[in-house]
Amino acid sequence: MYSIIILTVLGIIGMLGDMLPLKRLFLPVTLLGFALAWLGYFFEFPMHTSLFSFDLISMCFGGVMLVITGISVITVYGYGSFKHGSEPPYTVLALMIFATAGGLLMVAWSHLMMLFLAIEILSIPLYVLVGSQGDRKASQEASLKYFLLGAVASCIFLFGMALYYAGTGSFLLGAVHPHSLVGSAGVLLMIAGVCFKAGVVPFHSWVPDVYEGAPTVITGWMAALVKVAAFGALTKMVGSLSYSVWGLEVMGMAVLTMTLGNVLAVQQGSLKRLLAYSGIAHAGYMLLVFLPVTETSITTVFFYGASYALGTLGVFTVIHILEQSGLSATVDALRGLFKRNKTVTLLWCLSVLSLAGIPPLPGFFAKLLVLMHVVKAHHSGLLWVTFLNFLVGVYYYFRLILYPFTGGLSEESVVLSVWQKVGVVILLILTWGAVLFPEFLLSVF
Amino acid sequence: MVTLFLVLSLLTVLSALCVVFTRNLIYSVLSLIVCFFAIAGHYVLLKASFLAVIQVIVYAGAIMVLFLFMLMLMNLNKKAEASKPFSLKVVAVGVCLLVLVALVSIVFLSAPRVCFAPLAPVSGSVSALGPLLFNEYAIPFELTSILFLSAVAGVVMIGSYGKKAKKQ
Amino acid sequence: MILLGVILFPFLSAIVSFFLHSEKGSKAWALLSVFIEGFLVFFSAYLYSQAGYLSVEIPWIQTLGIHLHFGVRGFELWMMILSAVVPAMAVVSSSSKRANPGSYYGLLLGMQGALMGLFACANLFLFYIFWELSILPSFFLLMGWGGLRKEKTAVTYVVYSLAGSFALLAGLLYVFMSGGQVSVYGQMGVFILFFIAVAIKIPLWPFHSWQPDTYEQTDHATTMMVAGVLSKMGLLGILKVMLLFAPLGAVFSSDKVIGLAIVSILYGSSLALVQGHFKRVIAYSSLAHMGLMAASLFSGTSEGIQGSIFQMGSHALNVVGLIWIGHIIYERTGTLKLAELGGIRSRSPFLSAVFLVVILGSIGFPLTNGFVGETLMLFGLYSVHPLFAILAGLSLVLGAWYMMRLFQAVMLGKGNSNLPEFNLTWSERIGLGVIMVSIVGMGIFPQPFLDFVTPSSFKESDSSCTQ
Amino acid sequence: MTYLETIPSEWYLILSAIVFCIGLCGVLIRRNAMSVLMCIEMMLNAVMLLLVAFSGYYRDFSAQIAVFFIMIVAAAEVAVGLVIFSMMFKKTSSIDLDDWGHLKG
Repeated sequence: MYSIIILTVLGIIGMLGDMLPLKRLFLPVTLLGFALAWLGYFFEFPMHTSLFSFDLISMCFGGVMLVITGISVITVYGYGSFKHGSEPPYTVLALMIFATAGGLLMVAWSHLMMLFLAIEILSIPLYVLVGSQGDRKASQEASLKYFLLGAVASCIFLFGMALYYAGTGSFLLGAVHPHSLVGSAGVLLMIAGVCFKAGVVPFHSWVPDVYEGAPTVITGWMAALVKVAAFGALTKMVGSLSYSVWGLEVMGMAVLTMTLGNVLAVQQGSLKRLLAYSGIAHAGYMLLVFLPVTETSITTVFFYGASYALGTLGVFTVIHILEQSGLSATVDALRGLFKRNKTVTLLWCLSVLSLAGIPPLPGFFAKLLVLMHVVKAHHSGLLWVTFLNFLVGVYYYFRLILYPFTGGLSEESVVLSVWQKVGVVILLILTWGAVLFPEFLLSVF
Repeated sequence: MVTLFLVLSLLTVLSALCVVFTRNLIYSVLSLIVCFFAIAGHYVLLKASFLAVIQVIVYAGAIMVLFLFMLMLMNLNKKAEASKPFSLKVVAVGVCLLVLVALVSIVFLSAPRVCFAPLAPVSGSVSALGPLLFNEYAIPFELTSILFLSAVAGVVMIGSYGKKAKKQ
Repeated sequence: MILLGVILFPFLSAIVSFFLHSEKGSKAWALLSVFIEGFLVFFSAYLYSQAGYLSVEIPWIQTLGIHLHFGVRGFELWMMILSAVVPAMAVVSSSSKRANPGSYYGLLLGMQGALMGLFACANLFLFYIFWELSILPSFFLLMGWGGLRKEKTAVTYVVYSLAGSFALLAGLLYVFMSGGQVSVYGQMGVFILFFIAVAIKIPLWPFHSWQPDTYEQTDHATTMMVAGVLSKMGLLGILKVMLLFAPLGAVFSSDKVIGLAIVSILYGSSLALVQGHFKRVIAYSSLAHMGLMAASLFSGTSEGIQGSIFQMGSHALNVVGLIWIGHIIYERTGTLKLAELGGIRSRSPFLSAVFLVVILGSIGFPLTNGFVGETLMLFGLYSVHPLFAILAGLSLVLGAWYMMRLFQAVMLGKGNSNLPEFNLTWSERIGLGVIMVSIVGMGIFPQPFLDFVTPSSFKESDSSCTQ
Repeated sequence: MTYLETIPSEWYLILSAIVFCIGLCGVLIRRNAMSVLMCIEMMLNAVMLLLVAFSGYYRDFSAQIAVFFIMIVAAAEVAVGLVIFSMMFKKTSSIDLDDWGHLKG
């Protein structure tokens, strides 16, 4: 609970940011607050009430989310052009902090009502942030589309919750009677509602538009945070349910998701759309982990989420840097990047290779864990589908690796601002850290 | 009682259909208000008096007035909304009917497990709900403040955007 | 611990190299690095001759039970010597100016590190990681410093390589999941998966189409690495993983594999006859030679395997020599098209002498290294099936034919009248001299090298290769 | 009491399913963002009706509390949604969803 309180206070400070006297202290205070928020878990760990359970899952997923937002806050802080001013966009930062509080709650619920509230606390700032680049029409459209579809998804989730309640008379999971059809239907609808957030087919149609429309710094943060939060929530959900209720549907969704995501990603010319579809494909891989839930599932989904977040943040940071150097976010904008800035190219290559799952980057271990899970589940057909998907993924990711080394549109070198440099260096350090000490993340569960 | 239920249900469904299938937005809003009142009636029947009051105040009172206000502001009532292609409509209605059939069949298939023996009377009065809300559910109640804070911050940010852009 | 040094040192010096910018400085650093690496490898060879087996094991990811486990036996040491010598040749032979020399040499050194790790690793997990890791530097080298059609070539190369490594990963996963005890049918499947991986790497006939373009488009140092060492990764995979985990698969399908290998021998030899580009001739001749090595590995006879391992070294030496000569010619004349070359013998008798010796080595002329290897291999094949040996023996005839054609086109004839002078630098003279001497030396005194690679050194291949 | 005896719980289930599906249908066929939002509100009301009905059947107040929270969230959502609509309207003088077909899922 401490972490939520600290984040709320930080958010309020951010809302008042324009009027505060010591503006220079804002960033250090925020980052310190994030660190304290994570330490806060240790003081009340483990806490189980009828509403919350701050357990190991919420601590680990919450830690990843705090790191994601921490890095993004640094880059957003250095990016003052949201409102045509040089001031840091304090309101944007405040909304990001509030959304992170929602994310932390999404992995700390034990009462379905709390899950619903958490999803909304995460979503409402996101609807606004996606549209925060008000001078771009795409940004507004994305915001509107995300809002409407998100509201429908909330309704579906709520209807599922109501059906579950009708079938079982309880808001706590794990109570569903195996023969209660109404309860089972409710569970499926609730899973559908959470899958919407995770961008799983057939609830994926918002993903490419929102990724493309949102300001790039926000896109990277959102892609990472929402995926980790949604899969954390799913982990908590399906862990307490019987496999027969959702097994087949989730398997179908996983296969559809990764295949559709990969196939559509191949054809994209816009970087952000390509990464959006590849993000859909990653959601599909992560869903495989729940077939069925075993003791390694949590480790796998946690490690996959963390490595995906790291890769995604790196990739979108580079895209943002490219956009600031005056190029639009198309695949062609990457051309000649190697000549323009080697450090950025290094971050780009490492992140993309990690997303592609090339050893020894963290994405490889993540994919290996998923594959081991599928092998253990004895679905040989599923194994082959997954394999082919990995191959397709590697194909289009390598296209992205190719371009920085070819002749470019622009020859001038890319210059980074101080905060961007800090962000890039942190991301590089984290990536290498995950290569050398994956044990640190793998051994927590 | 059954008659009352049936009448209210009929009113709910008819006004809901009216919301979806009228072209004129004003009529649409008005029938939605009727629908909400009918649902409030259901709450009264179910002895959830507090929620019935809230439903009238918040939904029919605040939210729908906000809707009407926006409609007037945008002057949308003048031109009737263009409709989607007929084929798309048929598909949409078909999909929804399918969902409905699925839901209803689920309800009937598991009927003996859903229908419970009636228990002692319940009363959703303020005196019953209040302690629950502020004791057991105090934390989520406070958490909604985060929701509202972020909603307010967001609304202010988006709303003030046009002004700042004009200034520069 | 020396093994860890051998593997980590190239990576560390690669990182340093990335930060160097001047042409001279980065080359000097690369030279220093490959020589230190060579020293380390030869020192570990000395230690090996004392101890009989070198190994090191450090925990890495304990949750998955993955250790950094390296262990070296005779033929693996042989390959490590190879991958110390070939990059040294590659660095010594590099003289032309190029963009970003620091990154260039860094990638070469990184590739050397990956190969060292691959040859020295003692568990499947590391095998896969280094296998994949060796693809990346070659890809970047091709992408950054390749010829005109580098992009398309690089994509083809990478798609093939990754398809291979995915097949390898599938096979390894299956082996891992069945705890090293694979059922008979499972072994067939695992065998097919591994075979796809190694056949792309070697390459064998239906999987070879990435190879000629890659040879043609890459910078000469990269070609040396790809032809000299990277192609041997496939053969090593057969020895180190395939025969160990799918022995029954190898027993059942060795005939088919040998058949494929013979097809690629004949295919490569006959296509080498009609190529109009120096490097493409080398590419197709390599296809033929590698096919012969693969075939004799699957013959299962000790002579065949010994010959094949020996031939890995001598083929690497020959092919490096050929590419180096090609590079010297390209630097002086600016072309490698056979139609535009000719008459170089009159300009540089030394070069043509070296060229002749290398060609004799690669066609298996007596008293050269090729003769020892090919004789052993054909002998091994003959004891399995005479027909195989006869068909494979055709490669010698065809090889003599296309190599002589190459020699004639490049060295003889009146050629281009405005050929520049061929003044070889001292490093080129010494390097080519070393190659020439070792080709003949290995042909006359093969015994020390054959001792290195006695079949017994891997027959007893211990179970440390499993998890 | 007598009331609960006479009206079976399935009736409420079916009623709310009908209202929910009508709302879903509206979301699919309406082109005006405002009407879509109204249909979403209708779907929410269907959910709330279901919860209140079963709160009676289970004699459990927590469902009514849940309804209370849903109303709060709905109010916040409507506020944000209407601001987004007005922002769009300022830009394009239209809140017709099909007019903004530039972004295709």
